Amino acid sequence: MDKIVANLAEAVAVVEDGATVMIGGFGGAGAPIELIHALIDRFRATGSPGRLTVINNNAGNGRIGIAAMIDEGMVAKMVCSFPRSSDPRAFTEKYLAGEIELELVPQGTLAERIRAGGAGIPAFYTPTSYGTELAAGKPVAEFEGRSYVQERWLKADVALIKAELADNHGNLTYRKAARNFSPLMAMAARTTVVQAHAIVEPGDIDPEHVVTPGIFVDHVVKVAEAAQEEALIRQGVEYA
Amino acid sequence: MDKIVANLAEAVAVVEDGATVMIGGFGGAGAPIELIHALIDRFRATGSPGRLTVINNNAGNGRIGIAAMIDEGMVAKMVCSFPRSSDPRAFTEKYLAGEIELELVPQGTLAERIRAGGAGIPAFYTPTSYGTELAAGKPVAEFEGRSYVQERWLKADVALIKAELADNHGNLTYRKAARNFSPLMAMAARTTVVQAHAIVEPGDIDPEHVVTPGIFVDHVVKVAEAAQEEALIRQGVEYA
Amino acid sequence: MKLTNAQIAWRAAQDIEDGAYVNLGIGFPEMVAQFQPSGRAAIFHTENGILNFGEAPPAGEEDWDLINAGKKAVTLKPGAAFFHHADSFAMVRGGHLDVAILGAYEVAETGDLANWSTGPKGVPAVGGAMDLVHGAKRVAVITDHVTKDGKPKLVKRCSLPLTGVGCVTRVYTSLAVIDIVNARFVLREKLPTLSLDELQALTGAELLVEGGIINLNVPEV
Amino acid sequence: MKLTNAQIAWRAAQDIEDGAYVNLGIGFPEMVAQFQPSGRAAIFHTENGILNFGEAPPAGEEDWDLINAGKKAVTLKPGAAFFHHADSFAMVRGGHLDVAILGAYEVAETGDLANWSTGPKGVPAVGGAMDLVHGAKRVAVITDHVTKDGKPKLVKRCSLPLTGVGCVTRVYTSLAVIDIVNARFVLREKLPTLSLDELQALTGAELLVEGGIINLNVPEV
Repeated sequence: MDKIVANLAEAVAVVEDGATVMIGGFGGAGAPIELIHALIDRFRATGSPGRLTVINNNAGNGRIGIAAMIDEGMVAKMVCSFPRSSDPRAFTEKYLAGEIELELVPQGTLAERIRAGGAGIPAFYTPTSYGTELAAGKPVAEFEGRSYVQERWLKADVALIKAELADNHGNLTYRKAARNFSPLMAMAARTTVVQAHAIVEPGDIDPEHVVTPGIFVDHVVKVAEAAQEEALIRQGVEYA
Repeated sequence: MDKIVANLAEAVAVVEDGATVMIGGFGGAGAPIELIHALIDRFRATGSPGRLTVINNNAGNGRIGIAAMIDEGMVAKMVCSFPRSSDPRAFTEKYLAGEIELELVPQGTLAERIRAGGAGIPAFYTPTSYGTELAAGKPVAEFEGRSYVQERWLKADVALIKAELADNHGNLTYRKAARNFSPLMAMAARTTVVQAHAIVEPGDIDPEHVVTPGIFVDHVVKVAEAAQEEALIRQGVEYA
Repeated sequence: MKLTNAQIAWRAAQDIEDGAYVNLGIGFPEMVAQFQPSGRAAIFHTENGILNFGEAPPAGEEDWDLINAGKKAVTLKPGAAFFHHADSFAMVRGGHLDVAILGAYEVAETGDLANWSTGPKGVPAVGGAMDLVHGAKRVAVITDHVTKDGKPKLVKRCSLPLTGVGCVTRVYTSLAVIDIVNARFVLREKLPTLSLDELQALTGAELLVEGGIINLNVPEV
Repeated sequence: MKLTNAQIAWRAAQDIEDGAYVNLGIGFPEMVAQFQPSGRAAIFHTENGILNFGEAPPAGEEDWDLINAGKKAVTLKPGAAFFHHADSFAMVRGGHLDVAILGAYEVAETGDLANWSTGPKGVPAVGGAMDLVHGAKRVAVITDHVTKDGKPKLVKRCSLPLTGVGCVTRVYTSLAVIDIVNARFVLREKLPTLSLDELQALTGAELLVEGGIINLNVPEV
């Protein structure tokens, strides 16, 4: 049992053309910048992976991370709740030009759809979006006198997430609100790739404190000095 | 913000006749024996609360805990996955005599229905029980070529659970596999009552290690020397 | 004469009980946290996975892994907890929040809310708005009584895309406090400097009065 | 001549890969854990909320908060994790387990399994059986080839209440190893002391043979 891989290039090798990729993070908290940039490096060197569907709460900020993927032309579709940010140019330009598709999902529904994908629940009912244009075309049903919208699970080929601690079984902890969508995405992807701040021995993470059990994790790469997206944005960094 | 109550009697005062009560634990691990026995004491003294629907993975063991509630005649219905144990007399006798109702639910469906109750999801689809007699009368639907059963949320008036640490906000941790259903039940009950091994100051539980955030908890009572159901069974203890 | 945003936030804060679990929408509603009456402490929830966060840290001391739903840096209070997004929205959708206070483009007398989209132009973004309007025991709106060009924001039926149907129960505006009862606006409080007729003229649906109107007196804040 | 339960468990254990995530049904299937080939370590899951548990502790050293689904005391291996029941069954139902190995009353050639109820008498109890048959990448059964009174347990259609439909892909019996392919039994291995005709006579549905039958040789264990 050893899920540790040697470097970022190896970690992102699993992403194929046309793949659906869940990327952890809410704004900059939890954004796996190094994994994303390794994927961009691969695309620049080989032209692959392209035509990606990316699932994230947002749609990138500035000229780094997911925004840089979009700039690079790797992303065919975004599934997100809030495609705005302090500097949303990358997505906005492509979207208004009709060069990128958008599936807009309420944030709680996005989280629950991802969890459902990981938990083997193909569909569920939620009050969220009932009677709004985001429910258009979706089945509705009444339970105990209240109306609900049927939502479907979301799964992915690959999840790219950022953790605080990892062991070689893939047990993970997160840092503060950088947790957000990552534990759910780890469940919902066929292959989950993690960049961890530190790799520790099995047993060093108290079994009571494991947030993502290793069963949901496939590959772990150590990135000790990970960048924080928000900090990069404020420094004006561009990944170009 | 202070959810700490002085004693067990006060803690269980919230349970009314005819209530639906979720009780944490899987076998003896996590069984809140002291809360249950305080409820039995109240019933013996006042004749209330009776006609209860009890939701637990099992249906009691020996002559203590839930089994003692059943013996006492407080329980009208059990919702559980496995009404057997090393000494299942209490439930078996009443069930075969037609004096207690049973809703048998597959264990994973039971867990997911309770979570759904806590998460505001009135219904969901699961492959579990499709094509079996436990799916009789339930709606079925096909998603991506596979058949699923529609299951409904489970909610309760009161949850009685056992925790390891609690603070006065109601933040909780659990001990080992005593966690099981308790974090879900805390979400799904209108009022959640906790017996905790120790009560600590707010902030003493690392925010990263909180398993049940206080928003799901209403009342906490300290039971420093809690009994372990399995240990009592092996000692032949009866609560009579 | 009308209330400032801070004064509207102050008024909304007076209705939040000690120990209440509260979600404040991003932007203007965040101000409500500043005006908790003394002796009361609400527990603030942010949908990106924190309970019991506190004020912004001093500039330069931000931890960008410790942010609220508006992506602003926050701090923790003792008794805080982190959790993932599914648990966070279980709190929202599952009815565990006592109050959600949100902004609005329009509120209809039916309780319908429009606060996420001004129409088909540009890039749509919804965030957690559609989730927050469901589940909190009380969904309140704070808003200017009229739009920047003087049109009513309290209307008979919303003209903009809906966030939720029949979800709002109280509106705190720059001029009044209005409850929504049985799909009608019921006026509870208004600025004493404004007549009922004047207020009605600025409102897009009929204001009912039941059992008297309280003067809306708010201190300078 | 037939394999003992321990030998059936041994044979099933040979098909579990290093690092596989495995759930063993309560009772007889738990024996499989004892026979992992050297150099391989599976990670065992128990539905009551533990990954990577190990053997029973010595008598007297039990911690009754550290039990498996059969309520037997277990120990932890390094790299273990605790989680609640919804997460545990997300692992099961969500397709995250590599193998589930279960007992059976009957297995049909369609892959249907009956292992939870012997009929309407007594107190019914299902536990996690109906969940476990869905989701694991491979659902295998270990069982005596026939019932105590000599009737086939491998049948055309189950007569007892079903646990799951079309879920079993391999059966390890006291006489043979049989795959279920396209709703037919395909014989892979049999005891060399038994002829195909003899095996067929003890089996309630036709045994297909595709590309040869391997001798089922199992050491004394």
